[in-house]
Amino acid sequence: MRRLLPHPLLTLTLALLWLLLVNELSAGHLVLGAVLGWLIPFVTSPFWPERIRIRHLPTLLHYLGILIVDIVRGSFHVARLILRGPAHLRPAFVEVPLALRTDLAISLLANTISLTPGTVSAQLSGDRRTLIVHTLDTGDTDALVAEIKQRYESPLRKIFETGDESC
Amino acid sequence: MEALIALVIGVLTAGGVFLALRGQTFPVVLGLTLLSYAVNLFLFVMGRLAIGVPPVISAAAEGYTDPLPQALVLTAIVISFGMTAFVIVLALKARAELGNDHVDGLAHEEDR
Amino acid sequence: MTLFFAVLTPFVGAALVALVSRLGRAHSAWAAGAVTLAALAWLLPLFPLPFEGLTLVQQQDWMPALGLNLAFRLDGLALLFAGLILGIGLLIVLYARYYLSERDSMGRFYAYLMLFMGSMLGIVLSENLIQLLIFWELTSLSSFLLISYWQHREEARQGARMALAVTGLGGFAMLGGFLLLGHIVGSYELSDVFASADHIRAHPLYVPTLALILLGVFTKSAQFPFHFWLPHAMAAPTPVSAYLHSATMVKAGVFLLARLYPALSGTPEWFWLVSGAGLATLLLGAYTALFKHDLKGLLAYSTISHLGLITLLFGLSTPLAAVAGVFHIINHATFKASLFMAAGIIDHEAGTRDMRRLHGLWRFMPYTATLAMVAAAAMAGVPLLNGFLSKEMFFAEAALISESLVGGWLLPALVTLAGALAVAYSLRFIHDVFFNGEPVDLPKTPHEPPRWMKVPVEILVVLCLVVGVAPAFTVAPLLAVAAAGTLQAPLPEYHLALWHGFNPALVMSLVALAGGALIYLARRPLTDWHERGLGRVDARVVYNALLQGTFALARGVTRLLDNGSLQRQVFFMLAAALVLGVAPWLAGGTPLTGDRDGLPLDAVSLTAAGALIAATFATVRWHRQRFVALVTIGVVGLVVSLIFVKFSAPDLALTQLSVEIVTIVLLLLALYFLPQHGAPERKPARAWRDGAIALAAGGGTAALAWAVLTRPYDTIAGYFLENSVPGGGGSNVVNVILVDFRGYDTLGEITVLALAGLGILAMIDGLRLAAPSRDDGGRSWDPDAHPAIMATLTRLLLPLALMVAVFILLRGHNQPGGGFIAGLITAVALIVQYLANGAEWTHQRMPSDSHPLIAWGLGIAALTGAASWLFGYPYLTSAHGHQHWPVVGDFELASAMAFDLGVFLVVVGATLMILLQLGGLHSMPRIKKEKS
Amino acid sequence: MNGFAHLPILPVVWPLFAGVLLLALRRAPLPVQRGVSLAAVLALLPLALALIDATADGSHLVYKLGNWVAPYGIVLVADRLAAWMLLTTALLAGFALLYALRGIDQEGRHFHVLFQLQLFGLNGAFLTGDLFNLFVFFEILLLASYGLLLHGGGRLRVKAGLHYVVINLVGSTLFLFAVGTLYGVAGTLNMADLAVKLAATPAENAALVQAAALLLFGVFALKAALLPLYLWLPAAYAHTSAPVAALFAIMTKVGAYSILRVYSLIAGGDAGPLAGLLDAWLAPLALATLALGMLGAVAATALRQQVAYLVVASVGSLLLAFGLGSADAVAAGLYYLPHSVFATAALFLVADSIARGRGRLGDAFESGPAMPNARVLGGLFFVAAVAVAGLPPLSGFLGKFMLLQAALDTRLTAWTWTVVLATGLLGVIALARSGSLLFYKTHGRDDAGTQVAPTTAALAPAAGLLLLVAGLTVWAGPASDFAAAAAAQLQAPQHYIDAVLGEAAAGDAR
Amino acid sequence: MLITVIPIAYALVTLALALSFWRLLKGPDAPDRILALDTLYVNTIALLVLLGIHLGNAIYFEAALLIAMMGFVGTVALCKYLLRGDIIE
Amino acid sequence: MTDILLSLLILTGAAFTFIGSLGLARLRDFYTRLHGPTKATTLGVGCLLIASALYFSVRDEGISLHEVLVTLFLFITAPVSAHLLAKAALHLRVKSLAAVPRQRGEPHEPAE
Ligand code: NA
Ligand code: NA
Repeated sequence: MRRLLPHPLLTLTLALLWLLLVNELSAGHLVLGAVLGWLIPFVTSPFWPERIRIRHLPTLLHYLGILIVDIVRGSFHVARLILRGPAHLRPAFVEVPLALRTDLAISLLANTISLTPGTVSAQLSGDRRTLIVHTLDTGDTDALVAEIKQRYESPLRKIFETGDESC
Repeated sequence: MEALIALVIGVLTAGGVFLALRGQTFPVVLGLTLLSYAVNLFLFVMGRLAIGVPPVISAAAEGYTDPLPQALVLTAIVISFGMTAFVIVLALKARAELGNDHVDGLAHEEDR
Repeated sequence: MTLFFAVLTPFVGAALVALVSRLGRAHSAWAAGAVTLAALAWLLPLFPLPFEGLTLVQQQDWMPALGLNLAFRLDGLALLFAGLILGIGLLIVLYARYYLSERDSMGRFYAYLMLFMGSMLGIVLSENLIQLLIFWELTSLSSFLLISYWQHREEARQGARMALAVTGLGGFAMLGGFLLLGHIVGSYELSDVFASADHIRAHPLYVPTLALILLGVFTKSAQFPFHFWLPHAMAAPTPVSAYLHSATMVKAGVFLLARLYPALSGTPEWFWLVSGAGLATLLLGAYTALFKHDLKGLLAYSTISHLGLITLLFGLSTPLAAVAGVFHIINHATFKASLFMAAGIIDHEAGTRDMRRLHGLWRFMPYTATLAMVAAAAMAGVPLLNGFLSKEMFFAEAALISESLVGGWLLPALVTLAGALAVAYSLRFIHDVFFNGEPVDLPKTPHEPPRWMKVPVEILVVLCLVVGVAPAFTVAPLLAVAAAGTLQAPLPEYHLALWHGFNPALVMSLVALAGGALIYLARRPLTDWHERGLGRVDARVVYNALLQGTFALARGVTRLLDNGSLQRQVFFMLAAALVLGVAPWLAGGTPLTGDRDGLPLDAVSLTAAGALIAATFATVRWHRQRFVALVTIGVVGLVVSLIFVKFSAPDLALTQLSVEIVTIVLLLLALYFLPQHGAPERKPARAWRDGAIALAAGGGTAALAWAVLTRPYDTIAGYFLENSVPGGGGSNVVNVILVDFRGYDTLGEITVLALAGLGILAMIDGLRLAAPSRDDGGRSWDPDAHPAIMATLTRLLLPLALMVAVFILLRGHNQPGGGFIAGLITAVALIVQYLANGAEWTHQRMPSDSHPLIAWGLGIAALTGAASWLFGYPYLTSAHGHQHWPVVGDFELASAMAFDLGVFLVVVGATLMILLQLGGLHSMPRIKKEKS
Repeated sequence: MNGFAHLPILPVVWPLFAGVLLLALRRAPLPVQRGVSLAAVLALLPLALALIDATADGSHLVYKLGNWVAPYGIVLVADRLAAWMLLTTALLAGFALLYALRGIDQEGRHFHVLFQLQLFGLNGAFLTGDLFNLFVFFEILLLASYGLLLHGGGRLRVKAGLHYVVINLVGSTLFLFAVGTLYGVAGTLNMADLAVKLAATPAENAALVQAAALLLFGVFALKAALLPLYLWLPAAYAHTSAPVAALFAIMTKVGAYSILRVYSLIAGGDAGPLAGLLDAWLAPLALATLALGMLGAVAATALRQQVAYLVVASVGSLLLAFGLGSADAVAAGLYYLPHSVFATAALFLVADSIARGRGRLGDAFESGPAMPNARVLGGLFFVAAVAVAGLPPLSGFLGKFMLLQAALDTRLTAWTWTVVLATGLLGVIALARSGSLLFYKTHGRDDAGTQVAPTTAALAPAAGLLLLVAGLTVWAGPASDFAAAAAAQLQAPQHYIDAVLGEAAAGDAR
Repeated sequence: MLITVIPIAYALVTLALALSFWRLLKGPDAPDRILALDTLYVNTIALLVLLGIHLGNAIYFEAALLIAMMGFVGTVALCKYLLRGDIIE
Repeated sequence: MTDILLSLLILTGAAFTFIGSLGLARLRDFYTRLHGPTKATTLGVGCLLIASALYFSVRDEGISLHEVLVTLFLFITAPVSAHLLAKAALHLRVKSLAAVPRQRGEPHEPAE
């Protein structure tokens, strides 16, 4: 089963995306989407060394909700900062110590940071324990670090690394 | 609009020509790339300019632009891509064989 | 075709002779003799014909439409020359057998000799003038081989090249002359030419025709001022000299004078040109011969002089003079051949030809000396020998002509002077060599030559004597038939005898004999005077100057144009394009702007175009900051795709976008190994010039685009729009054109791509490039080769990108997309994996060899096209139709889709091959090293 | 459609199939690859002969690719001229490949694939009846030629290759500008249709189409190596490997062919702004090319460079014949074309053997060691030199004779004669000097270890090419008759146009 | 309403294009230029989407999709070059 | 109603697109400039894409959701690009208004 259907979640996602792509819901495209959804992961499975396991789906959905809200919020925040002008900015680099261990989770955290209010993840340390983040305007760097860890890192940890056990 | 497109083609050609006449391989490659943009645009607009009428047959279409130059340009783009790739690698090969990146393999002060 | 076979025999024989030389030295001599006899055997049965007053013409079609046929002619003149060529040829074969040394290759010598003999035979037996010219040039070529036979000697090589150059010049001129003659007559056949003699002489092209032909004649027969090559040709082995300069090569010129005499002679132009050159040559040759210290040099100039004499005779344009000319051809051949052979014997036995060292040889070789003295006497025109007879006829003609000329006394005086000079140099030949004291340190002690070496000389000397004593019983019939063949008319009244009574000719002969003796006696002061003055003048200097001038000119012009600079080539190309593109407009009459209405401008377009123009300028301005130039050219590509989008070409936009990125990746890959900053311009003026060219080119294309865009046009586009769905089974007309209407173009296009991949692979194979360990700013590279965040997320993107590729591929026939774009998307998606995760990581996960992709792709595309053969349709005929599958439903299936799949595979394969080869340039050698 | 109906496409796709097969066989044993390659090339000969036979009666074989009717689809048109070019190519390719098989094919990768695809490009260019398709096949043959040119690598080869590639890229750009303009005015790409449409061009578009047609001429002139666009040739031909240089003997002829083909159609009639378009350009430039090419041959410092310049000179002669324009002159050119291809190719092969025979010195014009097997090599050189110099009795002379004769009725008689005859002499002088230097002026020391004696396998292809020259000489009658017939066919373009477009008129769409 | 909104949107996006391009020319550092190019790509997507709505033709969607993909690849490659020189190693 | 929503989305999208680029043009160091395009522009395009989806769904009376794909793509890639750009800028020591942390973040050894 594992060999024949290496990534069932991906298969589902791809089939769905196929329907989005063709913009059409028909029997033919359902079949085609299913076939592609199976075939592409099958062909590309060597590129996916570790199986992505969602350990806690509700957290994921909650996380996505937060993300969307934060993106919108962040964008308005940045827009305001830009319109106010460069003179009022207090940019800073902050170091976020990481509790996450898997590359996927770290990468998703980095992406989340970059998409949300005024922060861009700039550098991951070689030991993958620290993420350097650039922030556009901040007064309190420690508070920022704490917010990142609480708001994004711990749900990600729950979704991809620990699941229910540690939470 | 036609004048603007003609101007664009002219500028691309001029830039391409100027760079193609340089003495080192890299700008020559850039020049050839610009020239291929220029000629692809030129070939394309030989079907005249038309907005919002892509040559895809549909009931809703208000008309179609001339599809043939588009097909020709597609072929031309692919061919010039192959050619550009070849000349880029050849530039490297020449760099390895001639010892520098001058098109004639000359040291800088010997530039002809 | 007997005559043809006779001519062919020596050519075939040449190969035979070369082959048998492997069996032994003498074999090739025997074979050469046999070949000569065989050629003679073809001709002998035909020899009676001219004596019966018949002319034999044999013809075989070759290029009949052009008037060039294999046509041979045997008349009196041809008979005489064929006899001389083969007869003397036979004697030369015999003589050379003993002359050549152990070191000389017999096979090569005789093979060349046979080639030459065949060529000569071809000249004299030709009926067709162009064919004659072919053989004429063959004599030049084969004589080149003969003269340069002793190839290790500088003078042999130079002499051969000089002979070839000078006679080659004449040959090319003569080709022109013959073409004109053929143009005038309407045929190249001699019979037709003779029949049109009056027409020729009256034709406006007569003078150029004559001049061109005479140039050929004069160069070949070493007439002044083209005489200088002949002495240098003496670097050849003496048998060659004996053959070439007595009976054959140089006689080809006078043969041609005789041959064309009926058609061209009798005009003032002929008279002045021919006899003028002849007289000058006669005098110059005789004068120079007197002062030559080299035995062969003396004979060479004597030959020049006698050729002048014969030319002068033909120039006089009277039938009798022509007869005398023919007679002297015979006589000169016999005595000159024997003299050369004698000189060869002396050289062979004494080891030198220098007359300042050769004295008193009478004591060592009395028999040879006797033969040489007789022959030399014939050359001097001493009575009882053949030379006397023809020379007396010559004097008589000169005297006769002088009566009808203004200042006519000059001609007899000059020819008598020439006669005296001939006597003087003949005397010198005899007296200096055989008497005149003791030899001066000769390399060898001379003695008589081997028996068979003397036989040819004996035969020739006996001929001189017999003809001289009893011409009427010996040479008369031959002369008559040859003269008749020359004149192509009834013979004039003449009488061959020793004694014609006391007449001006006899007086001239006697004056010449006496004067010659006097000149010889005064030779020392004369020699001093000569060597201070005229002796320093050498026509060869002019020749060499001309030759060097030609070489210098050639080098100069070539270097001026071709300096090995690519920039110049591109400049020429662009300049040519400008000239060609602008020229038609100069005539006026065509307005630049047509009367088609244009589209209105809008702000977005203006901004985008502004960005494109600015980015182009930036690329040009910053082309030395190469990375920046890459970014700016990226903008150009982006705006170009926007233009495609704007003007209803979504397929183009997609293609342009994908190609753009792959190109940038390629350029980045290359930039790693190139300097990241270009060197500054060294010649500012060059930039201005190029700027001007660039502006002109830009203006030109803009004007061209404007001119077309403002004009209406009719196009075949309607057909594609109408037939795309019903005929091609697709609603994306551009795609249907690509895979169906013009699928053949696409087949070619993917072949180009495959070729690019394969060519690049072949080019990179074994290439080693040093990878810079620091960037241009001196910073070492970031140690993190594959940033984790990039690596993880690009892996996530791969399935997504592949699905997009499939989507684009499948819908291409009906909506924007298709195999090409899908292929590029796939390739890019895979390349990103290399970018993000590294080559090693990626190679472990997918096959790295793209060959199968290209082979399958090309194969599928090509075979899809061929499938239509099975149904009797032309290549690439498509089929399409509706399919209905359960659950899936209705869908359209077209063979063009298979073709597009082929396109897809080739694009993926070739793009990957190109990028990975380039990407592996640095790491490849490392991996190889680890393996070994 | 009977079996022969597919004849025109076969010489094109055959090498393509062979190329793909060879690509698939890239790991197969060498003899297998070579065998397939050679067999594929040899098979082109009967195809070409069949085309000669099929077109001999003056018919145009029109092949509708994809069964789309002209001018909408692409058509192949086989006439005498196309068949003539195909035959020349097939013969040349066989001998060039044979020479490569002595090991040169292993000096780099994919030689045989590139070789086959080169033939694909060449044959496609000779047969197409569509102007844009001509561009596509130009690109195929160019890219294949880039690969072949660089095959084996080396400093001078790479430099020459870079120049060749860049200048041709500029040329390709120009091609597209020209084709684009023609399409923008006439709205079609089929050459026959273009001929019809352009002849009817109104006066207000005259200069526009003339400019486009002249730009196109510039492109062809570059490929053909016409002054001043020949500078790429000497280095490229002199520095590539011998079999490639030999094969390239046909490359310049593609340009010459295109000039003949395209302008006999679009400028061949009496009407329209293009009538007689090239009269003012082609012949004078060809004369200058001939002169400068021959001067280059005189100035050359190495044999292969000299031969390359002789190729330039031969281009001059050829285009002169085409430029004079009369049926006789074109016939002379067409007769001369295969001759010059075979002769220069043979000389390139001989030059390679000479260079190998002289060791380190190569083919430089300097006194060197005596060559092993110099007698045979010298003989071949002599014959090849006679052929290339256009000396009697070989076909080069006959071609020159035809040309001079044809020039009699033109306005350039004096110029043609002077230049042709004078350059003939220069050629003789130059080649006599080379031969004398290479074969005669030897010094005793030999360069043992670096000198390679020519084997029979090395000499046979050159000898074979020279036999072709001899064949052209012996059968000059039939050959020149065919050339004259081909020229006559070109002089009457209406037949071509009718053959291509006639079926459109008949309404046989699909 | 769309009729008034779309020109305004065009104007804003066009201005965005111009500003991004200005940054691309201005630099001063290579990352600035790459960022500007990347932004130009995204601006272009916006422009295409607008064009699609304006002309009522969904045919420009693929171009937008492709720009999204290709723009990313370009940016990654350019950054990788700055970081490592060798982009495929 | 749809029209108003559509107009709002379009205007918001265009405005964010503009503001993102404005930030790019206006801010004073690379790191601050990076924020504009990364967020504002992404959201801007997102709004426009949603507008497009809405527009075509309403017009063609069927759902048009393929725009979601572009949005998804952008939201995955834009942060990666931003991260790489920041990384490159740090590597090149591009001038920064904020104090650049001691390069502890740099790995000690190559990843492979
Ligand atoms: Na953020
Ligand atoms: Na690499």
